[in-house]
Amino acid sequence: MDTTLALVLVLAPFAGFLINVFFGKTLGKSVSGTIGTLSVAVSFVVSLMLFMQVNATKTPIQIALFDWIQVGNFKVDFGFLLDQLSLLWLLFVTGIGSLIHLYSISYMHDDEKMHTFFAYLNLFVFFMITLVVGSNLLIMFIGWEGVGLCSYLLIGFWYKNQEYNDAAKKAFIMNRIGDLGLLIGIFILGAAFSTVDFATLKTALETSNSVNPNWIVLAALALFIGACGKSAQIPLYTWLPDAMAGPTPVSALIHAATMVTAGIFMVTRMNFLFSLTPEVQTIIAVIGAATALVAATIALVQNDIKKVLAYSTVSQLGLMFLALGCGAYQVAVFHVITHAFFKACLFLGSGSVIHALHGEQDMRRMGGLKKVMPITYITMLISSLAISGIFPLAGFWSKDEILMTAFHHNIALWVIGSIASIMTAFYMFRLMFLTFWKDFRGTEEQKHHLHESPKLITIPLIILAILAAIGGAINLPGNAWLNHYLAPLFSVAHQEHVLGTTEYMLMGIALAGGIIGIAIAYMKYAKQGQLPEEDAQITGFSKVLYDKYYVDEVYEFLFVKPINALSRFFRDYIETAVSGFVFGLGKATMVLGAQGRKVQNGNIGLYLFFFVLGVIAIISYLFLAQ
Amino acid sequence: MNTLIALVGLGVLCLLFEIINLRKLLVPATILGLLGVLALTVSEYNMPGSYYGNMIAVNAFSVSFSSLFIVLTIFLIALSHNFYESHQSKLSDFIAIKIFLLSGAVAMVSFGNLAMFFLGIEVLSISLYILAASSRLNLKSNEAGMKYFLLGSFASGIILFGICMIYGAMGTFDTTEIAELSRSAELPIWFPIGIALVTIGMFFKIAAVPFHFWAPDVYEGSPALTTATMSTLAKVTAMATLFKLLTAMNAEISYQYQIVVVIVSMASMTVGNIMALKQANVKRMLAFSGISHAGYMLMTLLSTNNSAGNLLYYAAAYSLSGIAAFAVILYVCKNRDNEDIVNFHGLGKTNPLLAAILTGALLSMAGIPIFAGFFAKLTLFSQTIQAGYLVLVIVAVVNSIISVGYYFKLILAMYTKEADKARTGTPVLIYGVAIVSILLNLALGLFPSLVMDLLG
Amino acid sequence: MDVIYLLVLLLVGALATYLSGDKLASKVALLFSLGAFGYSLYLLNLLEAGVNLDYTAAWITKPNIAFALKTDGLAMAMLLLTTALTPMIVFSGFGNDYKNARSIYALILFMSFAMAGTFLAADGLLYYIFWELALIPIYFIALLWGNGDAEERKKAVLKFFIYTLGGSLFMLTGFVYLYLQAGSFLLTDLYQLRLSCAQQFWIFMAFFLAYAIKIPIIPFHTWQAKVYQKAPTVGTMLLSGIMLKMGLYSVLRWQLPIAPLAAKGHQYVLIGLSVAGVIYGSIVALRQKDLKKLLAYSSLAHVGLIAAGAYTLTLDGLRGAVLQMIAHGFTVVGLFFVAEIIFRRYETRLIAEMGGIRQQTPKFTSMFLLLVLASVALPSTFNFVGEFTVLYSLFQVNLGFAILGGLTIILGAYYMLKMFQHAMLGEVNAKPFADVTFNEGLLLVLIVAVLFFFGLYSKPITDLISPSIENILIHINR
Amino acid sequence: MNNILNHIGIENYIFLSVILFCIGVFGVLYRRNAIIVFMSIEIMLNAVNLLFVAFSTYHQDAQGQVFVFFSMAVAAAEVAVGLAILVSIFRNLGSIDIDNLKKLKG
Repeated sequence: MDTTLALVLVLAPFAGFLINVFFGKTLGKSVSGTIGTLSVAVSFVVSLMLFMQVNATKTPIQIALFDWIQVGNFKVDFGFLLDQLSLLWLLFVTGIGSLIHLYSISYMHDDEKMHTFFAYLNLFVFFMITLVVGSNLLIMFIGWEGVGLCSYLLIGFWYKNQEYNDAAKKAFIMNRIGDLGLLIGIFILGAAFSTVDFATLKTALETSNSVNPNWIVLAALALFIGACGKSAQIPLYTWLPDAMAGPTPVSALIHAATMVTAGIFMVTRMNFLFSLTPEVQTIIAVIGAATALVAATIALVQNDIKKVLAYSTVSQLGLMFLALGCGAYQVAVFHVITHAFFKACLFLGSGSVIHALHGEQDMRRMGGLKKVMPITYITMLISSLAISGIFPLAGFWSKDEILMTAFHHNIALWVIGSIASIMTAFYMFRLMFLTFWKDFRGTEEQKHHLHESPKLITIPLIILAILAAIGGAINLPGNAWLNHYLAPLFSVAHQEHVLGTTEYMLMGIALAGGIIGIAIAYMKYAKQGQLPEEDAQITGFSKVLYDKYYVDEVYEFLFVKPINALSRFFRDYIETAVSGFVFGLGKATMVLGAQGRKVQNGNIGLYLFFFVLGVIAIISYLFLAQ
Repeated sequence: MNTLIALVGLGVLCLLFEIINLRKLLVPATILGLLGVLALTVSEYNMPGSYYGNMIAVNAFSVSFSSLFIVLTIFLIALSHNFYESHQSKLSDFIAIKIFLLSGAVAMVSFGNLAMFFLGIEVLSISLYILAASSRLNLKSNEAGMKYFLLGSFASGIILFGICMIYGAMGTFDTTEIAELSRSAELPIWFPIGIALVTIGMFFKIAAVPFHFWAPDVYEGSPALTTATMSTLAKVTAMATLFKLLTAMNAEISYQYQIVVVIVSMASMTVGNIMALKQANVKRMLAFSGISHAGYMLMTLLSTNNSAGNLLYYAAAYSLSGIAAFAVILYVCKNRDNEDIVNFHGLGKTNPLLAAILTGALLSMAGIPIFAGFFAKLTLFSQTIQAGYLVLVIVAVVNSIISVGYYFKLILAMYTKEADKARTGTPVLIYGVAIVSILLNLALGLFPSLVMDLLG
Repeated sequence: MDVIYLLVLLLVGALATYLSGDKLASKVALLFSLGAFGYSLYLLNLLEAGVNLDYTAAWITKPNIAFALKTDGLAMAMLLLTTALTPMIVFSGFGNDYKNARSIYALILFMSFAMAGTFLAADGLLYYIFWELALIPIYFIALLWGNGDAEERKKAVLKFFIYTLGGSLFMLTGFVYLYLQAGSFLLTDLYQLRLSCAQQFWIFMAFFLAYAIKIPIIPFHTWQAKVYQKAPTVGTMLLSGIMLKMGLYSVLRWQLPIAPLAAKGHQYVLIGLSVAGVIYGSIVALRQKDLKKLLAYSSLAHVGLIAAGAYTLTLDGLRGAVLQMIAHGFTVVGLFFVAEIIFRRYETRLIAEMGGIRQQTPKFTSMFLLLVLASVALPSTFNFVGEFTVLYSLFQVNLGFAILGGLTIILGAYYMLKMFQHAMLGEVNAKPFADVTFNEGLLLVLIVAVLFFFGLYSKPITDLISPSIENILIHINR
Repeated sequence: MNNILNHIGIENYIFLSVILFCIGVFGVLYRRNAIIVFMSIEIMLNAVNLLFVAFSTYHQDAQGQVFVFFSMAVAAAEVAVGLAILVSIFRNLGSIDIDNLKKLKG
């Protein structure tokens, strides 16, 4: 029964994918979209059923299908593990996935390749589910690379534009850098413990002390590199902003709500490993905090509505890693969920705006939309408040937990996190004011076509906005359902924060920070009506921020250019030299042959001379030399 | 012994055929006769004996090699029909000379006395002088004949001197007696000097470096069929004779002597192969290739007590592929001014069968498997490594690689260039010789034991 | 005895194809190659049932050479690779109108015969003969039906021939030396030899020359790119799909068990060289303008990894190498076929002259993309199974090797996606691109299906090869 | 005869023959007229013949002298062929200088 359910869960989106690939064109756009949505919805329902079951029984479901890979000292099953963590993840992956599929039916309706889009989207959900339910690191790795592939496909969905294709390629390759790390981590664990299965690995790690601790540290580090790649942390974060080249639902689903959280999922999954390695945890916390800050600063000055959201995502992911680094896995998971709600909502809302403006993404060309698009405006406003950490919306609770954890861990981390939060509030409301307030700044023609989006777009927005508003309820301080639910996963029991003065003070500071950020944005953009400068006029530090600290350029200069130069050098010189050497041997022989012909000059006298010389040489060697 | 007599008789008969105006029957009759002789020879395989006061000593070695020579001669005579089409009146002369040449060759491998050896080699050489210069009005042919004659008689002088020294040392020409005497402790220095001089003379005959200079010129200048004779029959005869000389007289092969052989062998391979790379004339190229093969065959001298079978095999493999190659060359270059590679352009399209045969022959010479040439080299290498000359084998291997360069030059020309002039006619005998010889070569390649086991 | 029929079938097939005339040749060749595939499946059945398929007959007494064939799991796997790819390669030629078709198809079957023989032979000399025999057909295929400037092609092909022949002659010398020690060329006898360290070193080097050129391992690879580029696609497929594997297979079958001490003593050098090939090949592939050359360098990188796996001398390394050989065989045949499909329509192999094809032929694009993904070893493709196992074995030797070898994951994705992007994506190409024909599509689907099926379920192959690999390891670690 | 050998010693015969032989060799090497080259070769052969006879006496064995007849006969036959070739060269070329024979080379 469980096996069947699990298979339905996994294969439903895959079936949707197959149908859309093979029959999508003939079925027509609406049918293809419906099938895509339904297949994910089926998964959602099944995950809900399984979730109920596990929530009640408290026993994870384990399913082994068949042997997949066998290496020397261990065998890898093709199997699923449905425990509290994976089911939780499944719920919001399939849930939000269904909503975004629904949204896409309308959003992509004008695209000629809508069925392809749904096929990719379904495939993504399939791989994401595989990633989540895999019972061992390698099955997870299938999903891990699979979602990377889908991300590649969807970022480059409009493949006629080579810049989009570049972005897609960049995303895939940067992910692969992380994947190599993950793979190395798998090797280390596999070699050390003869298994990569989560359950057995956990017991092995907890009981075995024969393994060199350095290896364990290395493994944790390697896995974290993998997480960095997928979850866009420093130094592998630059692909995510570029990934905004894909259609907006994709950004919402993959690059905000689900795929990019895979890193957090993996670290949480492997918490028993990371808990053993405080050094690595510190690294994670520092990198998380740094990413949160750096991305937030960049987001301050971006003018592309999706870019702002993208950097915001990177920044929020940084906060989650900060929590992970502090060992507060539940907190990170909590933020993942709330973030999924409000960030998906924000992306979809921005999609709605872009849709209304026929593809315009530059906030300098927007403004005044709140009158024409009230639903979009209100839902986005709720989400913005949530992400800014305004009481009592979901973001307040989760972010507050993170900051509180950081505060108890290290005050510097808390400071950084708080600054990032203030900035978040600022740039989010900068976005809101620029987009929805004041007057419209676009062309007349755009103005003429302005309209609120259709139902299929607004309904998901509304649902997500509601979730963003009340999502915090799952883990309120004092009634931490999530903490209890996840507790069986962690060997170290989570210390709940006792709500004392410090805690209330911290909450207050966080709330105040959010309000300050909003206030500054209000002063600047709503009250004074400032507009960001045109690209050419940006100067000073803003320019550095606007150009993203030139990190892309630095990478280009440090890695891409040298590799390409090396490639050209190898191709033009080394290859020529090596093959020239081989050819040279042949040529030298040929030259020898040509020169030798001159000796053979046809003169009998010479021939006789050599003859006699030969005779003398042989005779004297044989008889005179002794 | 009967072989020799029968051959001489056959030669005389050939001359008589002309007198009694049976020219048309000449070639088939001679071939039949040779087949008869072949049967006669083979029947002596199990009857070793010596005749005429050990002038002629028949044993497995002589029978096997004689049979090989007879087979080669059959092919050569079959090719004569087409080759001498425009000199019908002299056909019987040429064929008779070839038969006499064969008798010289047979004498060279079945001698029991140095006098017989000397006579054999002179009969062979004089016949070849005549054949080389046989295209009377062609200056190239004249020049080839003259060069061959001058250098050949010079070499004969050296051989004669060598024989004289051996005689001086031993007081006899009889190889059996010499072999016995050579076991005695005290040998006059003249004996090894004599052996060395005779060896040098034979180096000349097999065209080993540095006594090889005549070969390319003579091969190029001589009529193609004569070249075929020289490069197949004459070369393997000389090699077999050298081998036989050393074994029959039980000459203790000293270390220094072996070094000489090794150096000459290396030099022959290397010079032959490198010089062949830049040749445009196919006959000349094959001359150099022949020089390199002489180098390979010399390797058998390093372990004389068990390499007779290998030598026979190598000789057979080399000469059969040579015959196949020359059959194609004769066809392609008929009525052409020269034998340049240009003539072979496009053969792969116009005559795929002949092109394939020539390819096979060249592959065999290059030592590519399933052709006999491969096994020949294999056993040679194996034996030489066993004898402890690994360096020589490595040089030989490197040379095999070089040799592919020019063999494939010809193959490339056949398959990748466009033909300039169409060739007409399908002369049955040429096709027959080419096919039979390449098939024999293949058969030897697949079942080397057939030949290898003849001589233990 | 049964194995011989397979060889006979292929040989007769070659002959029948030649005799059937230009019109029928391709069909006859397909028929025979499919027959051979079917027959090898039957053999596989027998083998699984525990029937001993080894065959030994006396052939030549002096030197002592036997006609010995050994059909263990490893040989069987390679045999299946050969017989499965041959019909595909023949089939891929259906869309081409070859001059003198009967010859080329006969040569393909003949080459398949020789390669099958190489994989089966259990006598050193028999093995060598098949090994050389496989060289001749590919020489002519590349020479006569190749493309590009004739003079340059001749040069490239001749260089290839001389180079590989040169290498193998050294191997032959090695065999002769072994023969003098063992008194026979039989694999089993050679396995029993106990050579000294120095002897093993020289034998190893003699073999290494042959294999390093064939595989190729840098810096012996210079023949490869030019020949791949100049040969007709069927030839390139034969070369890259099967012939390269001859070298790799020989490393496992002959080189390592006969000279294990040398392999152990110089393990780091060998793995280092192979891994250097991975990185070098990947980097050079990055800036190639010609699609086939790019694939050639990618092949260089992949086989480098396979060789590295083999030289780890671990169970995983050897097994991963075999898995990866099979996976790479199918992938590379598919990719070269893709290049051919594009060439049939655009008459070019320059990536710069392609682009914008996706819009015109989505099905073809999907197939191409799947092959690209297989080539970069996406999990769930067969390539991943192989690559993972090999990298894992490298890790067992040294973490550094695993990381350096693992760079293939990144660099491979880089050059393959870059190529895919410029060949297929972008603004719609002005030149029309006819959709793939049924035949072309069928072949691509078949290859992709194989790769994904075994990617998810590699157990049959693993079970097939494991016992024989363990056996080889016993000889290595004796 | 024996006495003479005893008096003079076989070595001296050998030296004489070698000197004669070398004269022949030098003749072949240095002269360009084909006829003279032929004659030089004859000197070489006859030097050997002389030695044969000497050895024959030395060994008290007739075989050596018989061999001389063989060698003389063969030499005659050889020269006959050589002269025939020379005649046709003279007809074609109008000269018997062997330095003119340089058409075949390379």
